[in-house]
Amino acid sequence: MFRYFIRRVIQLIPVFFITTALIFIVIRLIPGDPIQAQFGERRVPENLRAAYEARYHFNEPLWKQYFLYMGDVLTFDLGESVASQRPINDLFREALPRSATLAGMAIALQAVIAIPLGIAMARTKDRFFDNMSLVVTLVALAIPVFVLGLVAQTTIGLQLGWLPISYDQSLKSFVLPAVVLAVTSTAVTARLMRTTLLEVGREDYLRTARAKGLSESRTFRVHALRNALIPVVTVLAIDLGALLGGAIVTEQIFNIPGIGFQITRAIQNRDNTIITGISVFLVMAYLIVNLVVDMLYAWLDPRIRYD
Amino acid sequence: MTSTESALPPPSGAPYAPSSDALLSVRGLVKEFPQRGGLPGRPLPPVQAVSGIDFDVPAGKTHGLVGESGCGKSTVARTVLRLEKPTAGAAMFEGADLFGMDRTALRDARRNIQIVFQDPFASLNPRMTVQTIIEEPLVIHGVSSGDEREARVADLLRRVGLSPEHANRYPHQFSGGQRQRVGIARALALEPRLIIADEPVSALDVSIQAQVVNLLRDIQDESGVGYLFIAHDLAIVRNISDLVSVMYLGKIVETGTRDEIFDHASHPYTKALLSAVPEPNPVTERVRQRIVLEGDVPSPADPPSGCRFRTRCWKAQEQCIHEVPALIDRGAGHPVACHFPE
Amino acid sequence: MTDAFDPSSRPGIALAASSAEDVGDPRTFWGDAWRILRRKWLFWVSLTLIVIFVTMAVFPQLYVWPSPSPDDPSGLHCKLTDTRLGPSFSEHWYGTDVQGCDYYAQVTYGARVSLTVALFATLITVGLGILLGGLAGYYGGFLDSIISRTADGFFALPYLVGAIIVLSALTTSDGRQTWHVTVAIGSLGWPAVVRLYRSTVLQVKQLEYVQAARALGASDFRILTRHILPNAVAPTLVYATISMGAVISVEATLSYLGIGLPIDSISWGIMLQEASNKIERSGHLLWFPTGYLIAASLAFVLMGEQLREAFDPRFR
Amino acid sequence: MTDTTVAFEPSIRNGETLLEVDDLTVVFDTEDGVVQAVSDMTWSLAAGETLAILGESGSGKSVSVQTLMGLIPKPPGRVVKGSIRYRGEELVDASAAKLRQIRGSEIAMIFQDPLSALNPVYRVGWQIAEMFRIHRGASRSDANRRAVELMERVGIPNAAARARQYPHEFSGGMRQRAMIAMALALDPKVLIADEPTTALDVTVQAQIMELLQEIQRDTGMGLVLITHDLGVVASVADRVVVMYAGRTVETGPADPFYAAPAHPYAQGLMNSVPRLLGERFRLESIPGSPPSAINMPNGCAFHPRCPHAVDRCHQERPAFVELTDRPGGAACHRTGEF
Repeated sequence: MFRYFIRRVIQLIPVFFITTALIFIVIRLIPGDPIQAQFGERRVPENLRAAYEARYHFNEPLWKQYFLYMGDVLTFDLGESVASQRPINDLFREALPRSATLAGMAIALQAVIAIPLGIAMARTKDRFFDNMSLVVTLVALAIPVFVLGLVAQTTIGLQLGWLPISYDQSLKSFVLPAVVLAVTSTAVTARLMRTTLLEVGREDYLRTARAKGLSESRTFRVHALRNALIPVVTVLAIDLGALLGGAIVTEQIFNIPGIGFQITRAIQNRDNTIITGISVFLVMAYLIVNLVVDMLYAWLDPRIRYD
Repeated sequence: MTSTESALPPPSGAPYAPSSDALLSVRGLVKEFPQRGGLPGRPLPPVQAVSGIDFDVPAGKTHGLVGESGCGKSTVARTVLRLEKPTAGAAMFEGADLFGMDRTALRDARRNIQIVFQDPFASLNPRMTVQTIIEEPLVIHGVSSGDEREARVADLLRRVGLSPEHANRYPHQFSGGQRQRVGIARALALEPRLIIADEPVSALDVSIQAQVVNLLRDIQDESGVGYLFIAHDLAIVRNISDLVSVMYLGKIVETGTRDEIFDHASHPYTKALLSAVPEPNPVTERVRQRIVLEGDVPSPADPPSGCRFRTRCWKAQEQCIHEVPALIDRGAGHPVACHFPE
Repeated sequence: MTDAFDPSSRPGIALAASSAEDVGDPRTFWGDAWRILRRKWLFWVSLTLIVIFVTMAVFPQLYVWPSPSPDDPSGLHCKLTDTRLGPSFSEHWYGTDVQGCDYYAQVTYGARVSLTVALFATLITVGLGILLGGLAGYYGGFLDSIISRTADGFFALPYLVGAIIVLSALTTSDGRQTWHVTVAIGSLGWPAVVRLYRSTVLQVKQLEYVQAARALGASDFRILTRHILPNAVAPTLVYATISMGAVISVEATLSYLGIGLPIDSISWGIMLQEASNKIERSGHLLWFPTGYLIAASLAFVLMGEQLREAFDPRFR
Repeated sequence: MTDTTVAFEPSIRNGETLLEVDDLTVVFDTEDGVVQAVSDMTWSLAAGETLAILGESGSGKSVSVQTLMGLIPKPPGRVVKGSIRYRGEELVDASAAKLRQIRGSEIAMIFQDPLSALNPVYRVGWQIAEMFRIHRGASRSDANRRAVELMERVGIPNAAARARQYPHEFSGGMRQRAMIAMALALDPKVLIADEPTTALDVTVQAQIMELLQEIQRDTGMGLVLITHDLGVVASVADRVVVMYAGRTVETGPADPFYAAPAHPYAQGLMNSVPRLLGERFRLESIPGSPPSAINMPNGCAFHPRCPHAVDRCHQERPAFVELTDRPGGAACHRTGEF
């Protein structure tokens, strides 16, 4: 297990540098002058421009900027905003808990609905319930999140007035966005649960379990479900990781100042250091979550450990 | 250990006179596979799939290579065909060094060396018709054109006992034995001088096995093709081979003519293998003295020191732990790699 | 208790293996897939929807009369006095928008941009994916490491963030154009195809018929195109079909976020963006483009699902 | 490192009749129509007896025993006719609970591929111990202790440590031993082994056959061996049943059967086995290939491949008749003519 862990970590290092370098290059390609952006239409005073350039290394060659920045990142300093001069770490301290709350709620919903739904679909394979659920999950997959968000806002929020339609710091205001966020991934997960369960259903070891004289319910719970849950749990973990980085559309619609919200605003404001900072954070979060997922997988499926 | 230089002559006591007249002559063949999963600076030891083997396939004859799964016999086939890169050793085909060839030379050599695979379900491209499959070698080597090819394929199909009207069908429409015939037809298309048959019948039902083995023998009688016949089933090997080599854990432990191996086996492993093959005769089976080996084949990533068979051998002594037995004739009349042959 | 989750255990008997001597018609992989597909009603539903939307994109005049004319170059029959009328059977089926333009005509014309973007973005994605995935899977080694790690890198950044950044970088002083969106979506989607195609290539590469072709002396190009591609492409085609549906959604999302298509283009995303703050009083501005968007997206996703089942030997 | 002599055992013991399969017909409903997997199958098994069911792939040999274990999926599988009795008790329409009680504790089964037959995510010892915990309500530690004992008994070295490993850490032979240990857990009266050695190397094959024989000697259970390999069961079988295309074509005591099979298919099969002994180097073979279940020939299913077929064989399915010159029976119109 330890050897596996080390190998995975080593594989992640080049990914980290390739991705961050790509981000760095693309962000510098965004037209417009980040310093000018801070002054709107006004002319930037020469001395201020020089100060900005010195502070953010804008005058250095790109590769040097990258290495200077990576040096900071490795000491967990993501830099500061060009616009407000606030440390980006502070911004994370505020935004991350909001995104995390939203993500946690959405994933909990997803797991609670998708797993039983997937099981029910597999058990009624090709019968009415299964067919209907398949179509419903497909429709859920086809609806863009923003449409879902707008509809939920108008109907549940405004017309019925059950839940707040925008962020007011209360836990309740996370409910509607979490539901919206969970819909698509619940559809995906339920279908995955169904497929893996049907695949596991064909395995020889289930025949063994029946030949051992185990009851259908034990065969299902202990021998089929456990194996079928492995990929599903993995997907849940990956989704959680992805959502930690903020849900751009949902946070936008429901005005939740989480990470997705911040990066959209930074892009509008040409606040390049925030864009870079958040992107680098997202990459790190993704890589760490992937590592955790790999370990989780190896823990759940003993065959992986000795790969 | 065996020499790893690419040049002949063979190590002392090689089974039969080397080889310039042999169709295929392999000397000191080594193939190791690196193992994934090591830590930096501490890589895992490589898997020693084939650890220095010598053998010849004379023109028009069959050399049978037998051993249990994981003994490296299929790796031999793949390496000789250059589907894998050999770690060390030499393979001379009609006097030309297969391992030293560049792409063009290899392409030409491949006209004369063909392979028949084990799995009749995996060895034919499911998206191609039988016509396309069998004519592919002709197309690749630019041998014949259009109409000629069609006639040639029809001819090949007849030769392997199928009907020419099968040509426009797809592999999944055939039974296992028929597919294997298609595979043989493809191998015959370029009229090769050597066919490497890698477990060609082990995936087939008994009644079909016999058909395919007989077909291979008929083809040899007609065309004088040489076979390297790889199998785990000693009885099949006896049926088709002129020469036999027994492999265990990457090494040849005993080699000789068919009659020498089957009538005068002297390596304990060969004896155990022979003893383990059941005969469909209850009367003799019940009274037969049977050697049942204990345990499993050790991992080729970490083979035992000295004689690799010693961990399962009932004759093993101190000497077997420390000294690798050379494959030489110790009085058995044929080469055996054992310190205490019978 | 039920055995229903175990419906397709192999019955232990050769059902499909055709018998020895009967000479049947040649049965191809695609032919078999078609035989399976044509029995599924969901296949016909999705095919019908796709045909409707494709003709709508190519020949909108089949659906909207009168066609654009010198008097009415946009073909939208705009009359400023008719602003935000509700749907009616008599005049404007889907009502009118803020400018008093016929909404039915707009929604219909919207199909062209959405489908064009989806088609070309998917082509870019699949083309790049098959090329790079094939090379990575077939040659392995260092080339594989480079391609796979780069693909991993793309995965590390959320799709939308990536799209936003790329679009911001592409936008020049001339403003944003349709091809910007196409390229942005296409250039971000390929890593998924690389992963998928690479893994199928890795499986297929091991199969004996590929080894057989190598042993025959076939060139790498021949092996990749004649032996590997036909056998490995099915999952990617399924993915491409589903991805058509997804791209329709993504394009609308980008437009909604204000970083998609130019605002003067007629697309469902743009319509939704304009409608998003008028939902309460003019719901039809939201519902009609939404319905079309979902139907178009669903058609492709559904088709992909049906293809998946038809191609997957486990369902046969 | 052993030279073991397999002792000669007197053949059929007159034990209690444990299993009786009578006129069993199993079909599968498929898209191409109803497929007969097993037709009119009849055999029985006594305590202490070894019955070998011989046949090539697709002959229905596995379906018949999976039916008696209640392991074929229904649908698409269906028993349309016949009965299966275990010690007089009907199993065909038995309740799920009744079947469950018999499975594992009265009739145990091992399979061809021991890797896929073991659950990859549980430790081997746990999977064996599960038998005691579920059927006997044993405590966890007690069950584990007995699992280790069983593993020792089937010759798994270092059993206590091996019990804590996962199936993929076992070699093929060890996995099959673990399966056997699991099957033996509750001292079943009948053990059904479905191609138990097909996936194994020849030296390991010999170990497993020896183990099965030894266990049978110790416990006196009835053993059903399903195989395509005539050689593997020659020394252990008391009686044989030969199947072709879902039907029994020949049955009888092993010795006379092996000496002179009566049915042309059995003869062909016997002749196509390559042998280590004797001078005969050219193999005889059966032409053609087995028919597919959806496209069964009329009359005798074997007639297209049979060297002795006459007109009658094309039209009329031969009845199963007792042989006149020795015990046993065969389904051939020309029985005794050659």
